[in-house]
Amino acid sequence: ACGTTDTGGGGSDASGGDCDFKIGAMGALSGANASIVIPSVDGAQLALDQWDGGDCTVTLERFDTEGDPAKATPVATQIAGDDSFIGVIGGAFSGETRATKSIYQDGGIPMISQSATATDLTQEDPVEVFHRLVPYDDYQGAAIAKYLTDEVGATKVFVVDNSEAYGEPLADRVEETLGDKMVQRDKTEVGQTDFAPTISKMESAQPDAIMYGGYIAEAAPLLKQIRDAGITAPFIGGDGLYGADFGKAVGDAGEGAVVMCPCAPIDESSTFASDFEDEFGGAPGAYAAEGYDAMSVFLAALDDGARTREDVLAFVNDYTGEGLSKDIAFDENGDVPADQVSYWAYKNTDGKLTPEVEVSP
Amino acid sequence: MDFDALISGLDRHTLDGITRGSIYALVALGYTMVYGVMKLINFAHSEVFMVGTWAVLGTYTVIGATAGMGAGMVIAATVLALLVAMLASAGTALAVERIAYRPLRKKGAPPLIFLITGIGCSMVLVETFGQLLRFFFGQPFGRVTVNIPSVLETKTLFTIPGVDLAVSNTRVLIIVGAIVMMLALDTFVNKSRLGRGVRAVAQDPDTASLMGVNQERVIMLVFVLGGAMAGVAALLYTVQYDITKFDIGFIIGLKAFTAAVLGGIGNLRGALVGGLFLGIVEVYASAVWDSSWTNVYAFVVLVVVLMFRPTGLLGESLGKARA
Amino acid sequence: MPDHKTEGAVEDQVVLKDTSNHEAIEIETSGPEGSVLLEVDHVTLRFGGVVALNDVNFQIRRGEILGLIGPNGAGKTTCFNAMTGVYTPTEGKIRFKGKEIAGTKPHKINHLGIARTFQNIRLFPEMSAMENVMVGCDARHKTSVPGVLFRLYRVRPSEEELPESGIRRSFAKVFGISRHTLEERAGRRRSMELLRFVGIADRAHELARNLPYGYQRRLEIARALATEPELICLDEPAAGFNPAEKEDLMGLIRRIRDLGHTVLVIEHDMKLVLGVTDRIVVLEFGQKIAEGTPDEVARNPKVIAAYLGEPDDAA
Amino acid sequence: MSQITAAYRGLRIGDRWDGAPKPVRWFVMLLVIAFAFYLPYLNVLPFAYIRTDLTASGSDWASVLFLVVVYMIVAVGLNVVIGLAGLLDLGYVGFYALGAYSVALFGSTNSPVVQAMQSKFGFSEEWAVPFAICIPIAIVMSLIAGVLLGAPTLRLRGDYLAIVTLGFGEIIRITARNLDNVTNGATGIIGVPVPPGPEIDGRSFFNTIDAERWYWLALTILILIIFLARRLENSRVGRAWLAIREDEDAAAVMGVAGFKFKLWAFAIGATLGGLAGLLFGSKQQYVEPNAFMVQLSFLFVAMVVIGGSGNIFGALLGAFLLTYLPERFREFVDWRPFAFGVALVAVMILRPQGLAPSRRRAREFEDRRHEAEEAAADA
Amino acid sequence: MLLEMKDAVLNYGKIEALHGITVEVNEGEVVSLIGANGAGKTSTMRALSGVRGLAAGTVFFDGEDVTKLRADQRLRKGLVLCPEGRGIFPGMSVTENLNMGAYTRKDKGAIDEDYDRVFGLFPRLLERKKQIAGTMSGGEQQMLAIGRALMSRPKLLMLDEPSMGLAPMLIQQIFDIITEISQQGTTILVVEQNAKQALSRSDRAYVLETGNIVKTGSGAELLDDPSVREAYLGVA
Ligand SMILES: Nc1ncnc2c1ncn2[C@@H]1O[C@H](COP(=O)(O)OP(=O)(O)OP(=O)(O)O)[C@@H](O)[C@H]1O
Ligand SMILES: Nc1ncnc2c1ncn2[C@@H]1O[C@H](COP(=O)(O)OP(=O)(O)OP(=O)(O)O)[C@@H](O)[C@H]1O
Ligand SMILES: [Mg+2]
Ligand SMILES: [Mg+2]
Repeated sequence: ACGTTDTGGGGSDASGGDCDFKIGAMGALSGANASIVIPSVDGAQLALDQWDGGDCTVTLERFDTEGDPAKATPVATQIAGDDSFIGVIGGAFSGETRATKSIYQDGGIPMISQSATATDLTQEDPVEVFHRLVPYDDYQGAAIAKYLTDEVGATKVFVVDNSEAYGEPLADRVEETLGDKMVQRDKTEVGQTDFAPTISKMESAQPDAIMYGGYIAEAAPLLKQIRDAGITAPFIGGDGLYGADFGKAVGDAGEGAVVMCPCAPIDESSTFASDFEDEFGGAPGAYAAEGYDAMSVFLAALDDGARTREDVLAFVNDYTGEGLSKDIAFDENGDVPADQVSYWAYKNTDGKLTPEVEVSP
Repeated sequence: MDFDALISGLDRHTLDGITRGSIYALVALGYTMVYGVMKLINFAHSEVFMVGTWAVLGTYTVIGATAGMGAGMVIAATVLALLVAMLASAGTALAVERIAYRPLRKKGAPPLIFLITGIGCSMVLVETFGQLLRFFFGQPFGRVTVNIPSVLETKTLFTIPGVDLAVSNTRVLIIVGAIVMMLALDTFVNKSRLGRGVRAVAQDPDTASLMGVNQERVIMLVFVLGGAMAGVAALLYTVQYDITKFDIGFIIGLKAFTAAVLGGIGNLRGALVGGLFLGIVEVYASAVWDSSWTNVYAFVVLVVVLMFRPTGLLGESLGKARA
Repeated sequence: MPDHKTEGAVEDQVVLKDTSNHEAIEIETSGPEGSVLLEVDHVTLRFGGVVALNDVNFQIRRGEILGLIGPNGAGKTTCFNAMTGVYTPTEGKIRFKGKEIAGTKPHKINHLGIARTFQNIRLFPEMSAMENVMVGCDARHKTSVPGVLFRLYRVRPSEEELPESGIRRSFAKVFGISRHTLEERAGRRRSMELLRFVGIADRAHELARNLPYGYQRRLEIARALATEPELICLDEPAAGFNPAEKEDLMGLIRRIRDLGHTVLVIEHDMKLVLGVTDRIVVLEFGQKIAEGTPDEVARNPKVIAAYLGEPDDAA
Repeated sequence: MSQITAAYRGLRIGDRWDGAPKPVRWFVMLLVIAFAFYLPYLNVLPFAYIRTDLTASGSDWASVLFLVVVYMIVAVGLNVVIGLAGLLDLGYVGFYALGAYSVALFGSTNSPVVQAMQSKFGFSEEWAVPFAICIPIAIVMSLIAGVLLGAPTLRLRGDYLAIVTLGFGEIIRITARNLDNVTNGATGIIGVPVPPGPEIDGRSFFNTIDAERWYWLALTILILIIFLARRLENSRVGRAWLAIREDEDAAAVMGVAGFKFKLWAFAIGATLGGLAGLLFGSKQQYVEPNAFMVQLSFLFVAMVVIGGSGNIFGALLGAFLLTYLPERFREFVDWRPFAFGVALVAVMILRPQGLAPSRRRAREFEDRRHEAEEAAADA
Repeated sequence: MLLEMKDAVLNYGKIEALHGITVEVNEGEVVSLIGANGAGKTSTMRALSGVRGLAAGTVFFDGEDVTKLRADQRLRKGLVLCPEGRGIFPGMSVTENLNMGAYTRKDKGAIDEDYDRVFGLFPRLLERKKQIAGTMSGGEQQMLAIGRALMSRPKLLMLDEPSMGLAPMLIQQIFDIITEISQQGTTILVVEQNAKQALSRSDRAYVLETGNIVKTGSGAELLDDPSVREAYLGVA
């Protein structure tokens, strides 16, 4: 609240003017889930590096929350209390976003999330400052269901989730959309590796497709055990499985598994991909493009002459423009407008996720 | 709630439960041995197991083992991986003993302190595989899940007549492996001279030394044996689940510890009984309901058992002491 | 061997009263001397195949010192354990002051008025001698956990309990003093007295585990006395004592009785047993084989055969 | 390191403190308390380096202080259970969660429980149980949970209790996560109420921005709790706990109602855990099950032990260091858990009695160390 | 000389329990050590057996410097202590406890002989072969502890208060056994409160007072010494 003893950061000698700002990026930069967040922050950094701000100097401050809401609140209070921050990229996860968005609201500081997809963030309890570049989970559930029925032609889907804030509502939504095309539903846990009870349920249900709402760590052993049991039904998961490590984790058993993601494929030959590679020594990972876009929106606001939080917020609210990930605009809740929502099905072939088909829910 | 599913698939669920429980049991041995002798919960034991899984991966990578090799190669690779895993785990266990426990023993610290250094060691090991090694070696280390090649491909080995239950080679390996190791260890501790030394130290270290037992050696032995069993568990685990990850030890460790207590911590056979019992309970309950409550079933069963048998199913044995 | 009345090295903040007549630690008994205090009524106790007590029958009368002797493994300690709630008899009844106590929890039995020492010393090793005795005193204290926390239960203090200084004195006069404070003070005073009584006050503030064996034995007695028992049971109090120390112990046991406690003592040292007890009960293989005055018992051929062996001047 | 400790010992702070006259002690105590209240504003340079918001990605100082104090309350509570009564409770987070969930379940308009009450009794959509009533609810809930958990399990010996309590913590978390129509499941509950207070600048007194007010509130509660908890130590209750720890059977024969006292320890610990959880949930204005993982229990235990179990000030110190240091050194993002683990091992090996042990423990420990050292003099 | 401890100082924390004592035992002797409670008898035994290290001084056994050896290493050389307070393994059966006595031995046949010898000496142990030692009566445990010590076939057997807690008849028996073992060629060092018995059966004895040796001489001499008689025999 009162960080007047300023020693670090701000750091540009050329500043002088009144255009010396910071943008915070808040998310799990360490801990088990860091690999889902770091690429997006790197993407934001890339956007900043490529920006020619003229008089303006902007720094990107990375705040680690370990994805833990309890650790995110002091961070949010800090950002909200420091006037040199004019925008926040994040929160990366829904939980920390839920915990902090009222703080940012109180501080009047605009947020653009690259990856928080929980439905309630905008649909049940919207705040003005919150925006996101990814469509919320309801769409994804519908998209997966649509893929299952239309592309796979499934009529007996077995739905499994991981009982967590991400997997469960997603599976709920899939179940809702599928209606009686779902044969059975089962719940598992994060950290589980033995799925025998679930497999035996599958064996008796004889599904013609399997949908899993959860993360890679559990999807890998689950898939292996499904295939070991001789079940060959197609396997499809949500964006929790999207990531370069999916192929490495699932191995041979994962051949042909499908991952649904709101992220449009990044052309490997695009300048973004190569720039990213040059800068960070790897292909752009999850939400790198969204991170890039989020930063670009804020930078555009500064370009537009915005110099206060209110200005930036007003600018973001009305922003429309073409982004790397999609055409960017926010509806009154801060969401991607319904007509902009689209999903891609990626198929795991030879350990790589390759785009298969675009699905609009 | 679906009791029909449980009843109709009882044979299948039992087999699943035994498979799951066998691995718990092997890991539980490490807890139970250390506890029996030193009255301390070796919190780092879960990571001893985790290191074993990486050793398996390392072995396969180095010798280039993959799925679909010839039978002879499969056996050779598996046996090699087993040995490496046992070595790696035993070495880790020993290192933990040396670094985190021995200095405390020399200072006569109370058990609670050992618990904290154990937790500390566990964190260090987890971070080593989740962070430090990635820093030096890059992939596959890091915080992501890594696939371990199915060197031993799952095949149906035979079908139990009557119930028509197909039993795969991996399951046979796991169950037989666990039970054989357990019996071997049990025989060793109960019958051999060194084993008697272990039990003597468990009950009264001072007097044991008066009988000519070298306490430090016994403690080392206990960690090595417990670690080696975790190594065996690690191999069997990778055969069944095909993955590893820096934090894979935590949940298994928790369950194994529960199993050890369930069977009567300090009692080797208790570890087997506790492990199998826990595995079966979990699978049965998950068949009737679902797996999101697994830990709740496990702990409720634990509490119920302990209420009626306060020292676990088989009671304490390595170091039972009552005036 | 320190004198029993040594005050020397002890510097305790508690003001000590003259305890030469030990009135402060005298207890109230609930019935006339000579009446039955505890009755072991046809008690049998089995451990699997081992019959540790077999239809044992005897009584302890108020104010006496009763000896319980017998060969090793005769069931003496088991008898103590049954009386103090550690074991429940398989058959038969144990009545204390006419009330059946078999199956009652050990701490409840203590509250009823039985205390004991252990054959293998069981002090609280990391507590000082004084604190060990305080734990015993606490058995008679009434302050509850909320009472300790909030100290709302106040007592009007007597003149000598009032603090010296002005403000605190008037405060105590108006609001009283919490029962907890008073009990705490009394407990400290009594503990010190008891330590002096058994003769180990010079090491009151040392950890129990660091005391020599003989001190530990006496500390156990002090701790048991602190619970103000009507019946105190001593399990081989002289084990590990040399003859001179045993002599002292005999005096101590007599003085305990003189304070109004009834004493039950297990002991293998015949000189002590014959010298200090009023009556003796003899067990062998869990059965009572004799009962009577020391003289009668010492002459009883059964006892000689089972226990004493040929008369020996070492006895 | 040893020089520092030697110098510290040379000062003999403890002895001097005890030797000081009462008014002096009172005065010093007041100064310390006053300083503690002033801490959020501490901004004079050499001292200000303890602030956590100096570095670029630092976090809000007052919020960190608040969390420190909440964990201190936890540590004081857990110290009663572990340090005084000697019961190893690895599921303390369960009570913490209960406290947080109680205020959320009854105080938030987003809670299914409140919504059910609204429709049942025809209350308006704005209605929820007032904060003032949520406090006793939280306390009673955690107290009941403490007793419910304690009653069947306190008869167990030592480490059996550890695993059962650990299980309890997990059961609470999983239940909160799975009972969607009671707790909102994994999504958690938002809109947890805050304590009432005057409105300032159009914001309620306790809001998300002015964290120092929360800190003051928690600090006041903490001071009260310390005052009460200190009373337990040197009393018949403290002695009974110690005796039980040493030899439960012998204690019983000496008239100590072991079970009763252990249950009390559990109940007191549970209450304080619940209270801390309540503060946390209310400040956070959001609770979700994943905030209450088992690892947090281990952290709590580590606080008590590192500080020096049995001593309230040790527990406070432990809570402070283990909460504050990771926040202060945020810039070492990736290495924090690693360093944390190394620190746990190193501190305990260098100073197994804890950083600030109670005198009794220190003495016990000295004794045992000599013994062990001599016994091993030859090895 | 079989055993020689010179100028031994032993500390417990800050307390010095032995102030530089010298104890010698010759091959074939029975030596006893008497003294009041807390005199340091047990401490002497601990120092000799190696359960605790010395702050100063040396221990020679069989001509070898064993000062730096651990208890288990000394045991292998034939220096065996039957500790005070019995120190049996409470969770092991009687047989297993005896087994532990023979822990370092490999001569199967001779071990079996020793079993028979111990069971011959203490028939109660044979009766209770399978009982868990922790549940035995105090005296039974004492028998077990002595029997177990014998199972090590010691060169020098040290007994710390072997008669404690035994019934009169058994005490007699224990001393007879001590004499018998000694006649079979084992050297014995015994700590006893039962000074009369101990002195009358020992070749030599030491009197220990608060950590110092205050007297030494043959058993008979000390039995006649008036100050010893007064302090330890209970005769004025
Ligand atoms: N828990 C138990 N389980 C089995 N047997 C037991 C148990 N407790 C005692 N016994 C047996 O019961 C018998 C009586 O034991 P007790 O301890 O009462 O003897 P004692 O008369 O006190 O002998 P001592 O004088 O040697 O102490 C013994 O044979 C003992 O082995
Ligand atoms: N573990 C210990 N820690 C501290 N002091 C001890 C310890 N053991 C013994 N002492 C002290 O050392 C001194 C000698 O004790 P020791 O046990 O050797 O006496 P002892 O002659 O065997 O007496 P007893 O006849 O009572 O067995 C005593 O003053 C005792 O308090
Ligand atoms: Mg007895
Ligand atoms: Mg002694």
